[in-house]
Amino acid sequence: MIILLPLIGALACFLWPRRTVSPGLITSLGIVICVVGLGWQLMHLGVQRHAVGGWGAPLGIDLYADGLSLLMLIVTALVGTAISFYASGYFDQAKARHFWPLWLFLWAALNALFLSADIFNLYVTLELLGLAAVALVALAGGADALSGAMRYLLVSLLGSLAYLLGVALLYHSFGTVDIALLAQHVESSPAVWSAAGLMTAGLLMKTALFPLHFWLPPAHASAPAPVSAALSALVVKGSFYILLRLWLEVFPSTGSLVGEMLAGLGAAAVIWGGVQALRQTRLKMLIAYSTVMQLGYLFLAFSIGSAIAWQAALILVLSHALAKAAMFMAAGNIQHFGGHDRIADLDRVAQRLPLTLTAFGLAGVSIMGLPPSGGFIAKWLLLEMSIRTGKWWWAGIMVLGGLLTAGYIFKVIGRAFTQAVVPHEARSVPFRMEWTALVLAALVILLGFFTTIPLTLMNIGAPFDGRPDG
Amino acid sequence: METVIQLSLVFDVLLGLGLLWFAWRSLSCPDLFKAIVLFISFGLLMALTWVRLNAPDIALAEAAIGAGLTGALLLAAWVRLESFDALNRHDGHSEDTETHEK
Amino acid sequence: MNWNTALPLLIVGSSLLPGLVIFFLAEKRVAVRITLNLFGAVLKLVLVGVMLWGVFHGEHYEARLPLLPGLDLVVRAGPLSMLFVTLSTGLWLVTTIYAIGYLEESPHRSRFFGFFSLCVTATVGLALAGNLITFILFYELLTLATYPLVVHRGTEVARLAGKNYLFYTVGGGALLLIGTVWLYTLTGTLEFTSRGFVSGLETSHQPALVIIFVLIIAGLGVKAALLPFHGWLPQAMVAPAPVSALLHAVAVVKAGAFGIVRVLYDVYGIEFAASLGVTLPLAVIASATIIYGSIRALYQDNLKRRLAFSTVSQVSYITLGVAIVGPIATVGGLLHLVHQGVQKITLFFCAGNLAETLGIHKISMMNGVGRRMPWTMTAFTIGAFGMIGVPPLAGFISKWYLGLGAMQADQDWVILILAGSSLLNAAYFLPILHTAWFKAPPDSWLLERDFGRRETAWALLIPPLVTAGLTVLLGLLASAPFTPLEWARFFANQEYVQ
Amino acid sequence: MNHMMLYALVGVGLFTIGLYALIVHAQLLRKILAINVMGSGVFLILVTLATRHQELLPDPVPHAMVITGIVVAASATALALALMLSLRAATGQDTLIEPSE
Amino acid sequence: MKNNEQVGKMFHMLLILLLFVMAVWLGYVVLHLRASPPGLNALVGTSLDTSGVSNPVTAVLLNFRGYDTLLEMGVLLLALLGVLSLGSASDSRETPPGLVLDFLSRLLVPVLILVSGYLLWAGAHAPGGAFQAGAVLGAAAVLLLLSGWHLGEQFSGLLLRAVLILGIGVFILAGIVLIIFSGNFLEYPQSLAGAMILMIETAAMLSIGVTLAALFQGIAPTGGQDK
Repeated sequence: MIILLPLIGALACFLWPRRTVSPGLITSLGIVICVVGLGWQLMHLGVQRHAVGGWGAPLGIDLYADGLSLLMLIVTALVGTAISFYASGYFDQAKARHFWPLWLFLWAALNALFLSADIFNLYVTLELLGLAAVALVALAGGADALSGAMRYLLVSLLGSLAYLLGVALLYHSFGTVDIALLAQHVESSPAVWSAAGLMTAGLLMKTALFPLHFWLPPAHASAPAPVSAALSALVVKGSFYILLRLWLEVFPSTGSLVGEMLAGLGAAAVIWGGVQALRQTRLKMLIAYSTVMQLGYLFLAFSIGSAIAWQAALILVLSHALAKAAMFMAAGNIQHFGGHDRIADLDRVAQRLPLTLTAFGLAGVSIMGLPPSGGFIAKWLLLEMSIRTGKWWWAGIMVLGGLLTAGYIFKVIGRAFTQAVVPHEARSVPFRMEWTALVLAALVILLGFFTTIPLTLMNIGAPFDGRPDG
Repeated sequence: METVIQLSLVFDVLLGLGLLWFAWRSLSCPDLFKAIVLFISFGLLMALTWVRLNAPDIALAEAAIGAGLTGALLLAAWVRLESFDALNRHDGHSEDTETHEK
Repeated sequence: MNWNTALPLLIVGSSLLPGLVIFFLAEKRVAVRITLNLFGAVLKLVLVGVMLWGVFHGEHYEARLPLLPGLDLVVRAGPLSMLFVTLSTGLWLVTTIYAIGYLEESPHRSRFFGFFSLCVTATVGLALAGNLITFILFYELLTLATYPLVVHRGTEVARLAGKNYLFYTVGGGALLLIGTVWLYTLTGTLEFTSRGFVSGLETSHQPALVIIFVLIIAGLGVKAALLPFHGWLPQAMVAPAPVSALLHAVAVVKAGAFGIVRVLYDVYGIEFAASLGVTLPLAVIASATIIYGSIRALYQDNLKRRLAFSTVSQVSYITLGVAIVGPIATVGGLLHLVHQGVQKITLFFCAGNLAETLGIHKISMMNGVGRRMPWTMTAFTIGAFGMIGVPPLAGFISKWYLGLGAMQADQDWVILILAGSSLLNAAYFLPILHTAWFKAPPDSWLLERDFGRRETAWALLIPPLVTAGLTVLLGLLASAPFTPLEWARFFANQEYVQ
Repeated sequence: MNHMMLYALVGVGLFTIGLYALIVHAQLLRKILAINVMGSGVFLILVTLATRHQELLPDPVPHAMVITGIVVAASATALALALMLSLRAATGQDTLIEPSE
Repeated sequence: MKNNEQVGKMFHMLLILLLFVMAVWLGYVVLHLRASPPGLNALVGTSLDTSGVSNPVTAVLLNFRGYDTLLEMGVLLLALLGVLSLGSASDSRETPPGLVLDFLSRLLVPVLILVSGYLLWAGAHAPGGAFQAGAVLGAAAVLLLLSGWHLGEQFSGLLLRAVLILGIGVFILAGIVLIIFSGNFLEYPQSLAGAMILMIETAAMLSIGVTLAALFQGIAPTGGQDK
């Protein structure tokens, strides 16, 4: 079971804090193997359902795995492993003993979340996810990080409560918390609307969709690099995944107006995030705002709403996860190397950390949506669908966003070539930290050539056909 | 029979209002310590409510964890805050450096 | 995976792999790097030769990689692509040699040559691209690969120039992209086909098609330095001389022009485009650019800037040629694609030599340089005359065809443009030659680098001489087999229904 | 629909009050209290709705959910308090601060 | 400046208004919820006798939705991890516990432990169960802490951490073993259900108690000035 493994790993790390690294890495590899196994199952046996405790919905809790969850699991496994490797070079003993259990808990929470088919169980996983993430952010210490973590915690709790209230309403109007069963029963009624509203609002908080993004940049920018990577690449995607599930399976009948609204917010996020990113003076802040922006793209799919648009969104999730993780790692290297992340005096990073800068650049290519990269494919599909469905304004937003992105990416890269006013003394960066970032970045570029693979994977069990095409 | 219903109704109304009132007070009263104490009593009222809603398990949990444990945590935290203040009053600078770099 | 599939891939890969390897080479491994570079360049040239032969004998080279359902990456060999591939491959070899000489002792050469190879990969890729999305892919790759070269010096000026370069090219890329996507939603295919694939659409789509055309051409026009998108080009000349050569002759500018040709002929189909009434405006813009560029060139004292503006004007000949609807003009335009490249690269090489050997950057400093560096200046002179269009040099041939074509398509006003621009060319090249040859040299130059009896390093001297020689040959033997002229005709015959 | 529903309304009230306090007050301890009040509100609704038909004894599933919820809330509170304290130690104030440039 | 104040006031009003609307709407929704949903009541009733316990809530917690509880204990442990990772920025100024408190704890702790034991046992058929019991146990430990007895030194101790993860550990273990036996995670064979649940609950209670105490320790000032 994919969920238990990291849990056990976490416990192990907690039990023997002296040597946390090895169990951590072993666990990561174990998870990868499990995920591959699951993938194999799905491809040969189709969708998987597992009734925990043998009771089955509605009484018990079901775990459910289809292409959608598989893809998310794969992303998590990929990025997660990378982060594990990176972290094994990043933290010193003192922090490591705290990092590993928390990180593995986080991973467990993510896997549990992607596999759960039960909205209350999802609530528990959300809490697990949130607490783990918060604790990890706080790991950095220092006023900024702590404040960021605190804000994050409050937001996350608020989100969970809103979500829980929604769950309560749903349960009491249909007597079940199993997604599939709900999907059969739900018909639109005031209760369902407000449930949808509450749950969506709560999840949007956690997904940091504009204008609920205010908490994200401080938290993501002040966390330790591997944590920032995990947060931006994976955690926000968790709540997005739930949103997707809910709107694909439970609430599709509840009108397309919401979709339009979400997409509108998404567009706003794209512009706002882009502009803010351009205005940042610190690298990690810039990357964090770029996350806000990229999340905006995802929500455009809610308006376009055809199966292809959803797939595009998922490709974007995939490539953004890889690219953004790579970016934060690169930023981490730069910070570790120069002792700061002020963009203005990056001081010839291009010469001194060629690998890191390459990683940043390649990741940037995908974030900008330039070919060849996963980001490009996703953008291409979104553009195509938005024009096909006659909603060309989204296309405009996307292109504009692309330009903004190019703006802030090259703002960084350009600086990396020139020499700073005050040259800094350089601290060497561990080999594996540079390479991990580079590998991730390379992956996202390769993704640009082999998009067909994830596309076929995510269509197992046809998760997208529940929805009427927009 | 009627009267019983009436009584219970009255009781419920009072309890409900009590809950709201305590919650409101504990969130609005200026003194933190008082706020915490109010919150704990709010928790106890909650426990009572659970019993009224014949959910004894929750009542127990609420009393033990919700009111008891959380209350203890809150108080402990409050004490620590106070002790910080005391520290600051003794030597008027806040001890850590992160604040100064801004 | 048979030979006909492998060959185009090999041609693309023959610069990609060396490039990637070079990135990870230590700075000191000069020998290895040089060998890799030359090996890649020569290998590519040979392969291209083979392919030329094959295509000429009706072989069909194509490789596909499924990108999305219904959308493939395609590299395919056709006359037009061969024309461009040959040009860029040939010039790349020369430029590589030149660059090796030019960058001796300068830092970060691994990075430089890495991106250098990527540039050529991109260029060849987009030359061989079999559909619009493949083209875009390499087009953007080209943008990304050239940026580090432009900012290579790492000075603040370089950074700003790079910023500017991106501002234009990325913007252009966006226009191109959105145009393409839109087109795709209409047609459902992006495969380049002779006489275009959009003409089939029903007339209700025509307004949309016009807008798309504008979007795409604007996107390409940026790289082709069409008015008003030419701003980046003169700025980008802060880059080292080989890079300028790359930008102006081998890769970037040419990529834009080439793209315009592609869109005009293999996407829209020239007749259809004409029927949409988009070709004439294009021709007019091109003409305007020609004149404007020449006039601006007149007032530059900085040699490379003058050359840059001259490029602005010269490249538009290509656009002009293909925008005049008529086979002969098309031939002229395509010819100029090659000829301008050869001549302009000569000029930039020479300019580089002057800067490297004598520290000369301004025309006003060139007094009598001809006596100090006779070979270089001879090459320069040939290049300049070619540009002006003096027979029997290459430039003359292409201009001749342009004029002929204009008459054939009874667009006589074009003749005026040609004549006028030729005069202007003369006006801004001849003074240079005059100062170089006939003014008395100063007693001392800014910096004297001594190369024994030679006027400068071999690696710097050979390339311009070679390209100058080419300029002459292309002029004299224009009608021999396998010359650009023949390929251009080959292409034109496909595109026009005689 | 019996007068137990009253508690559901109370729950809504608590939720609202909590939300209001959460937004208005800057003091972290206060925010934490607010969150807890909100939670209680939600739990109250969750359980009350289960007692809508008195004939059979109330539905245990929501009860279990609420117990889970209470424990989760307590854990979260603990973490929040710890955070607040160390934030206080770091910045010398018990409110949130803006990230420093 | 004054302007800002007014803007602030306006927003405040707006906020109140919005919240009010929300409250009214929610209230309306809650009252007009679809009448008499199926609920799981009947189902629970029927499967209760196979669940190994007779208290429906415990059945749901430990059996029907045991997985939730598993994760929930994860949350608890996680919170502790978080608190520990923050490290108590403690200003240890020792104060000897007041006599009363000392006496109180001597008196109460045994009682509390008994109570927790009872609650745990009762949980099977009457109100009570692991969490309540654990909480009481925790309370006992907290009392001990207040009376100056420190967990601090032992924190590095393997033993303590072992106890902390005992609950969830046993839970997971049981689950895995059960996969092997009955093919489904946490699917108890009828005959053993009661025993296993009790076992898990015991473990859970211990860890919960210690965890709560540890949480308190993490937050509380060392030495008990309060009360």
